[in-house]
Amino acid sequence: MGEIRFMKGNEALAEAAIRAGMQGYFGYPITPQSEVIEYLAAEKPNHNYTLLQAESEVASINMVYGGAAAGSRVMTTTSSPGYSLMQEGVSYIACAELPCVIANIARGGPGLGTIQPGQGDYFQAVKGGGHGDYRLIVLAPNSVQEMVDFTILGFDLADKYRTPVLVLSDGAIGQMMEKVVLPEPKQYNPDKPWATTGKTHDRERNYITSLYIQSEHMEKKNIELQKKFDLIEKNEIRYEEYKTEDAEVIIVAYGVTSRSSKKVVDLAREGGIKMGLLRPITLWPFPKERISELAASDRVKSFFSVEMSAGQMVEDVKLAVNGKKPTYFYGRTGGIIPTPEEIIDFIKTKV
Amino acid sequence: MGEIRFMKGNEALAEAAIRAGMQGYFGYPITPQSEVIEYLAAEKPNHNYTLLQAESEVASINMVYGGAAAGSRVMTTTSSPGYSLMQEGVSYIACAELPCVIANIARGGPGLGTIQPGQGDYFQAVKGGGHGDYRLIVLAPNSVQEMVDFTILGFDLADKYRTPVLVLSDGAIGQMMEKVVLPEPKQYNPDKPWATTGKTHDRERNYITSLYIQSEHMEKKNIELQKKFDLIEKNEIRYEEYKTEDAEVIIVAYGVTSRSSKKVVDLAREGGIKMGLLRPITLWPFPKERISELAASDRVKSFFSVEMSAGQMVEDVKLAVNGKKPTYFYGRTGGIIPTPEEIIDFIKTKV
Amino acid sequence: MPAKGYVDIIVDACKGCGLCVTNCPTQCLDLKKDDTNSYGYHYSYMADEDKCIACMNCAVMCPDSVITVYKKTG
Amino acid sequence: MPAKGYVDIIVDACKGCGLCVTNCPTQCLDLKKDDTNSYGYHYSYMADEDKCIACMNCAVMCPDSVITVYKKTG
Amino acid sequence: MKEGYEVIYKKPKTLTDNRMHYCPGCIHGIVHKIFMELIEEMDLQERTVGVCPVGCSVFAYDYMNVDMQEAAHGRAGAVATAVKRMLPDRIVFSYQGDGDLAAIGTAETIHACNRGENFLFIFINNGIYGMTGGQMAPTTLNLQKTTTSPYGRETKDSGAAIKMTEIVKDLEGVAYAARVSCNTPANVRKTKRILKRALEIQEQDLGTQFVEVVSNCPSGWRCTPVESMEWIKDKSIPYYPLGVFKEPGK
Amino acid sequence: MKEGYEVIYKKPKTLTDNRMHYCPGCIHGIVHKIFMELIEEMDLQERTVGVCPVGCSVFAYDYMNVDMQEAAHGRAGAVATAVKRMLPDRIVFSYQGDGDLAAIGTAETIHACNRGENFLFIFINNGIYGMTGGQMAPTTLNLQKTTTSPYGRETKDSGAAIKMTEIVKDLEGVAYAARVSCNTPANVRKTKRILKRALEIQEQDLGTQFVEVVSNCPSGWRCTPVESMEWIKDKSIPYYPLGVFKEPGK
Amino acid sequence: MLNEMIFAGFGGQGVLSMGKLLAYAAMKEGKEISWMPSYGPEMRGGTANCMVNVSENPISSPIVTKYDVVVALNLPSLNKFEPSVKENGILIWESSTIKDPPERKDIKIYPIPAVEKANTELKNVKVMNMLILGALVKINNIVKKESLLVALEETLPERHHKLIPLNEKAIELGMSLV
Amino acid sequence: MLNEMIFAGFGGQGVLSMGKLLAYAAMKEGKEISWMPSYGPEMRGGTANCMVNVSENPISSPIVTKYDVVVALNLPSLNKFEPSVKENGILIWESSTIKDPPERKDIKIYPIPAVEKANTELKNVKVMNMLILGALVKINNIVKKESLLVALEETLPERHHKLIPLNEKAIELGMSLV
Ligand SMILES: Cc1ncc(C[n+]2csc(CCOP(=O)(O)OP(=O)(O)O)c2C)c(N)n1
Ligand SMILES: Cc1ncc(C[n+]2csc(CCOP(=O)(O)OP(=O)(O)O)c2C)c(N)n1
Ligand code: SF4
Ligand code: SF4
Ligand code: SF4
Ligand code: SF4
Ligand code: SF4
Ligand code: SF4
Ligand SMILES: [Mg+2]
Ligand SMILES: [Mg+2]
Repeated sequence: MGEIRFMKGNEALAEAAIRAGMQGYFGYPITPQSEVIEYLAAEKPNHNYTLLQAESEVASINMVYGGAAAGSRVMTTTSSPGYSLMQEGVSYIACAELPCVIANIARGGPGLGTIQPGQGDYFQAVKGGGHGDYRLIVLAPNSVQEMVDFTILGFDLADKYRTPVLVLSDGAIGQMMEKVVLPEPKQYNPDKPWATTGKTHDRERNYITSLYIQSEHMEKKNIELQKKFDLIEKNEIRYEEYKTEDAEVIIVAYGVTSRSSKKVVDLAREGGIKMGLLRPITLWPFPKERISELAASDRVKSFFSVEMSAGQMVEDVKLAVNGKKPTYFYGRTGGIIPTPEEIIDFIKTKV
Repeated sequence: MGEIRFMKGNEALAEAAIRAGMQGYFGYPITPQSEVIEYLAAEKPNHNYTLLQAESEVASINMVYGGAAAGSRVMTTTSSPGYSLMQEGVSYIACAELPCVIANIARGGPGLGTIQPGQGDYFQAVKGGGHGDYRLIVLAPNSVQEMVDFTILGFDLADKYRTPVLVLSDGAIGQMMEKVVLPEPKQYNPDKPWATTGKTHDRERNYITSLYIQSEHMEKKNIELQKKFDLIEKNEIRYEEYKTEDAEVIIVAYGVTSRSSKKVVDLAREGGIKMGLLRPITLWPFPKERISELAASDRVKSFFSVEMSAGQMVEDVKLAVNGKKPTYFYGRTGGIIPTPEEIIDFIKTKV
Repeated sequence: MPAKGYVDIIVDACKGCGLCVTNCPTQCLDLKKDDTNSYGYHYSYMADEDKCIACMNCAVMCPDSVITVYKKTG
Repeated sequence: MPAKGYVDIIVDACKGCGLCVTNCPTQCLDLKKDDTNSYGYHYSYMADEDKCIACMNCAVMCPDSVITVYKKTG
Repeated sequence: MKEGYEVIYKKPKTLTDNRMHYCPGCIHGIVHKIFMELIEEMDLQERTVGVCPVGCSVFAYDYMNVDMQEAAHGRAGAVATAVKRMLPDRIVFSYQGDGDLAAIGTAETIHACNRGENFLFIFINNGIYGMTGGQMAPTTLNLQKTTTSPYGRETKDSGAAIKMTEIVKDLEGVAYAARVSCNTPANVRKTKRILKRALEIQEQDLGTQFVEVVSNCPSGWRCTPVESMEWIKDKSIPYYPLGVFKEPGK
Repeated sequence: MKEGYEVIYKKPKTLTDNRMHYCPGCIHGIVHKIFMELIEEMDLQERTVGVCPVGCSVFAYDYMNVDMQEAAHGRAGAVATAVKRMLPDRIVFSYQGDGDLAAIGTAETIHACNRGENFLFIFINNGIYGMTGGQMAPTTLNLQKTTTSPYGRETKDSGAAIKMTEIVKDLEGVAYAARVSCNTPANVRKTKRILKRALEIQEQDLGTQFVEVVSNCPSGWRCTPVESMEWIKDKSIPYYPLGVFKEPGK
Repeated sequence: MLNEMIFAGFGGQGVLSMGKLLAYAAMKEGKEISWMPSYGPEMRGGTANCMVNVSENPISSPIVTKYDVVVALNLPSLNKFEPSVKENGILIWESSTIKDPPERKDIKIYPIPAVEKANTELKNVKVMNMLILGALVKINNIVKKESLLVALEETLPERHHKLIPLNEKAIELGMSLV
Repeated sequence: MLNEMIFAGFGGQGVLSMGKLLAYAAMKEGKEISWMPSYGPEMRGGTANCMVNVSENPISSPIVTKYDVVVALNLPSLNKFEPSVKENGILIWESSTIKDPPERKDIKIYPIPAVEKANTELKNVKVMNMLILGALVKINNIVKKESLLVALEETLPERHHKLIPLNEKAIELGMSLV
């Protein structure tokens, strides 16, 4: 068992990236995420990663493009407005099939909004905030420990599928301190024959592009991408269930709200309501099979999507439930984390 | 009846903006959209709008912010990658409740992709490609004539609800020439007491912001925004139906694909299949009531969403159908417009 | 004889930055070491009534515009 | 006596831009007015075999690298 | 008021009564004050539209009693461009920090200046990202410690601190370029005179006005306000020389 | 080959056999050729990684037979920064048009130069947006007609054509800054010498190398290739003077 | 009845304008029309084309893949589009510059030596597209010649009106060739 | 049993660090913990606070709105958080600087003159937060004093270890005050 520390979510994410063998970080400060680059700056002398504070998020994401295309394990992190600025770059990276990790330590929007935690970037994360047909693998930690685990997992999935991975967290998890167990650092030596590292005489030149000017080629590329996304949906769906075995009411919640929702389940059961929690860990691919399974069982009477948004994930829940059972939404915005009490009060009005 | 002309979609959009009393245009060239600014540049001497070629799309959208906040009727136009760059700005504009028109003459993505027409930006348009909870009114023309009509409508809706309006078109409609009837130009004199035009002694200062640092304030703002979006959903849903009265198979298609789909309906009926077309004109708000109505009728057996994407609007169709009837998807990507023949062949495999 | 001038400092608006104190040519201002205003700041006050020459340096430097300067008339 | 040099021009690769023609110091090149290559261009050709001094100007200017220059040996 | 005394200096009416959120001794407050004094003295309140950035001065609209817009981070130059073009007879200014104007906003700044947009850039250069907690800015001095340069900025790695005034002064569109500071009463008074000159030039429609204020950040610099003024004198000004770099037609 | 003759000039092996999509007489082709000649002559093919822009040279990777990346519009400076930092012992260059480098990419350009990123900017300035059909660029000459300045560019409205080399040469991070052209054989040969010097400086890790090529766009300029070379001589070069603006340590 | 046509050739051969003119003329006759150009860099130097649809009813799709009429002014275009002529459809090709003729037997093929005729009889190769257009309307009389003249009138900028007679001659010459 | 606490005061009064120390100590005792600071510009000059949750079971929510323990070191904080103490909960306030005392009758209230005591008896006002912490652990013995000392050991950078005895004194003094 690894080293135990008491850490901030953002610092834990940074430390995890180091232990995952991250070779390059490019980022721009923004609250509530800046501790990531600050931690990496402080730790730099003890490691040999490249660290560059970019002039903007637009530059950051395009540096990630360049670094990933050069065959390196690279990452950037930001928060909501900064992630919006990255959308063109993310679409490029997805099309060019470059592995990298991006973290959005989300805050409350829209606009400049608030720096308090938010989950209003769900759509942007899972439906592709950028142009064109693409998906990112989206991992949603709900603890400081998972900031560590999912960052490391993210790097591995990114390489496995040559695809960008988004860690969608929020200001609460980024700012809070908890106990974490850190794994051993791994040495990372990539085998990326496609990378642009200089055309040696024994191979054709490599080039990384997202340009397919002819419709036929563009369509071919899209078909390949969709195949890959199907494969990811087949292999990588992750979720956690809590007391769903006998549940009649299912709460679906991710990230920080899944924690209060867990408490809701316990309170509800004390009150005699058979409740369970389904917590998507991968927001994309979304655990729709499991949800429609639950929706199909006579036992389950209704679903509740609890979010720090005006209602986003609830659409994916509805798509999975597909009309089989009523699906309700409860949410708070502006950085307010719904309390177990208010959630249960809402649910009581519906069941 | 107005003046008849033979025009390109992009030029028609530009001419319509002039006739709608547009006061300021800020944009950056990109294929297949550049004719808009080129037309406005050529026409400038005959009118008194402000025209500025910005240094980028990021600058363009923020100029739109400034111009709209100053109380002017303003517009920008772009194509897919450029629109992705605007996502932060759009989120700001939506939160600051600034009226403006944005047109995305979409091409095939992701990435740099192709300059041929595409509908892969649907998610980005209707789920908010930017961060936070917001919606745009999204109008989808399917002819050069509608490039005119919806641009004018867009300006009026923008002012009516103090919200950005997105005209989501594509390279085919932007580049093609058709006959158009142009309405009389209108003189536009805004009454915008909230605009920042200088604090006269008889009023408090005005300021335009999207910053709500306190959670309570941010949530209040979000609740106001959601109220407004609900109102828009109540008032502004627009769609066209073609032979749906007795239809057993419903195609749902928008923009250029809705034209081939119309032909499909005729061909299908020749072949004895009772088919109808539901064409969303407002992609948001989406005509979900009407679709679930159709889904509820015993007559209707199935739905087909036909798109130039890997499957995006089909999610909204499914949300509306809500499991009542099977819903299928047929799409082409890369700029290829599905032919009536291939669409009907696909449908035949399902019904 | 009475001073050329004097200043008014709004105690609760003062943040105790000390810029007025160090920029007063005649050292008539000081920060209240032993007291804080309701925001917890050791606020500035006129320690020596007689020295003020109404030069306005303190007010010019005050980031929070909490100083009003008065000058002897005639 | 035979010319100092000569050039080879790949007909179908030529775009008929004429830069080689105007930059040849001895006017030995010209564009085929009465013929086009398969891309529809009036391609460049050696109009005057004897004048070439192998200065390479044409090839240096050719954006499409379709000119090979030969020089008399010895 | 005491018998026999008159008010010779007080807070201008063009500042609101809101308590500023700035840290003790922050020059943002000084610049707000003198600029609003000018707006009052030149009677421009009714004709002025300001644009504030994302940075500590993001709340400037709470304090400056004129019409204001809050721009996205770095885009105040683009926003102000549009405001001035739509309202050419108004006085328009953007008020931006160094991260805002010289990092993420570089393109908008350079191109507004190059086009000669007729508004005033008030550029508050404190060599750090104050609002986000003291990270390195492009303007951070060599070897200066910040949260993202904890061992001091290395020129080899991050480049030399960028001198925006020197860059924009050479652009034809820029009519007036000056660098000032507010570390002493004399410099504060000078800054006010320079800002006044800039506004006069705007009235004459001669081109962009660019005024850089060498500023402080006691919180980010981890020092007292008084020490920060010393640092400006000893460290900042030697690297960022003060003065008028460009006058109209020169 | 004729008896008694030898080849003294032929297409370099570092160019692929793909037919270039450039319009007849476009200088893009000339620069591609001489730069790839250098890569061949200096034996750098195995160590070179290039970044192409969005612009007519977006397809440069089809022609240059070295590893290449296609960057988003304007971001080649950021992309090349990362490539060089991750692969410090490689030769890295970005190849960008004026819309790409001097409009949308301004911030990435300025900051890569300011940080002194050790790669070569090859900046093809043809004063127009070629790829998109001939719109005005920040570099378009005063009164020049383009599709977005159909009556000629007005300095009052669009500013003066921006001189990037003059701007970046003053940045400490820039080791080498030069402006060249390819309108005559002599200038083509000179351009090749200058690019060679730039690559040598990159090997010495002295700072950013910035080489601006005053280029043409017969299609966008609506003239013949030969006329375009005249225009460069008569119009472009007088405004964009050629020469080496900065040498390392100077 | 719907007529789906494509005009293809080198940039500079005037394929876009001839298509536009035809569409405009049809519009003048009260028909529904659409004109869709190829666009993007591949146009440069390379080939350009435009699709023109003319019909009594609204045009369902501006972009099609099979054509009633293909007009090919250069070899690449002929090779590219010959296969996509509908059965019994029409293929018009420039026979004085294109060396190898089309081969299909199931379509109507019209070789028109437009370049040569324009050079020899009109001393102006530029109008060869009008000549082709003349041939086309003669073949499928999709619009009246008069409509084409009206179209010229209304679409040509004043300063070029002096060229209308020449264009008219070209159209007539074209009509006389089939 | 879950303990939800908040520590609030001016920035610079060391509220964040006292919360951190307590959480760390609890972690050392094998408990589940979370520490959540207020963040953002409003901290500047203004007030700072941190929420500390300690429990045997995993913490369900790091951010709560009702507290078992409120520690208020200045008036704004006292006013803001007094209402959110749970019934029978604990309110500790700095009684030598805060003029008007809390009023609730349904909670346990402990005035601690930490500033004054730190000044007079320890000649160092900086450690007043440790003094408060001492009082707290004495009141609800949420962690052992020893654990706090271990926490100091492990969290203070070497160069500050010389300060540990002073901090220990402060903790003990605090404990002695209740
Ligand atoms: C797109 C985006 N990126 C980053 C941020 C975070 N952010 C807020 S202010 C700021 C920089 C502040 O520094 P500066 O502009 O120098 O102003 P100062 O606070 O120093 O006055 C940053 C990076 C943001 N709000 N939006
Ligand atoms: C984000 C984005 N905006 C706009 C475009 C459209 N676009 C492609 S190339 C280009 C400019 C080309 O001009 P330049 O950089 O000067 O290169 P040139 O073609 O002249 O060599 C533009 C605006 C794009 N592809 N992406
Ligand atoms: S006015 Fe001048 S002398 Fe009087 S207190 Fe202020 S600084 Fe001192
Ligand atoms: S300058 Fe103003 S804020 Fe600072 S101490 Fe003096 S009065 Fe107080
Ligand atoms: S080598 Fe010189 S002389 Fe010979 S053809 Fe070329 S340019 Fe003319
Ligand atoms: S320069 Fe090259 S492309 Fe141009 S005409 Fe001569 S050979 Fe042909
Ligand atoms: S952080 Fe720095 S810049 Fe911001 S208010 Fe405080 S002192 Fe001023
Ligand atoms: S458009 Fe201009 S720049 Fe582009 S290839 Fe053609 S000539 Fe060259
Ligand atoms: Mg700053
Ligand atoms: Mg160019």
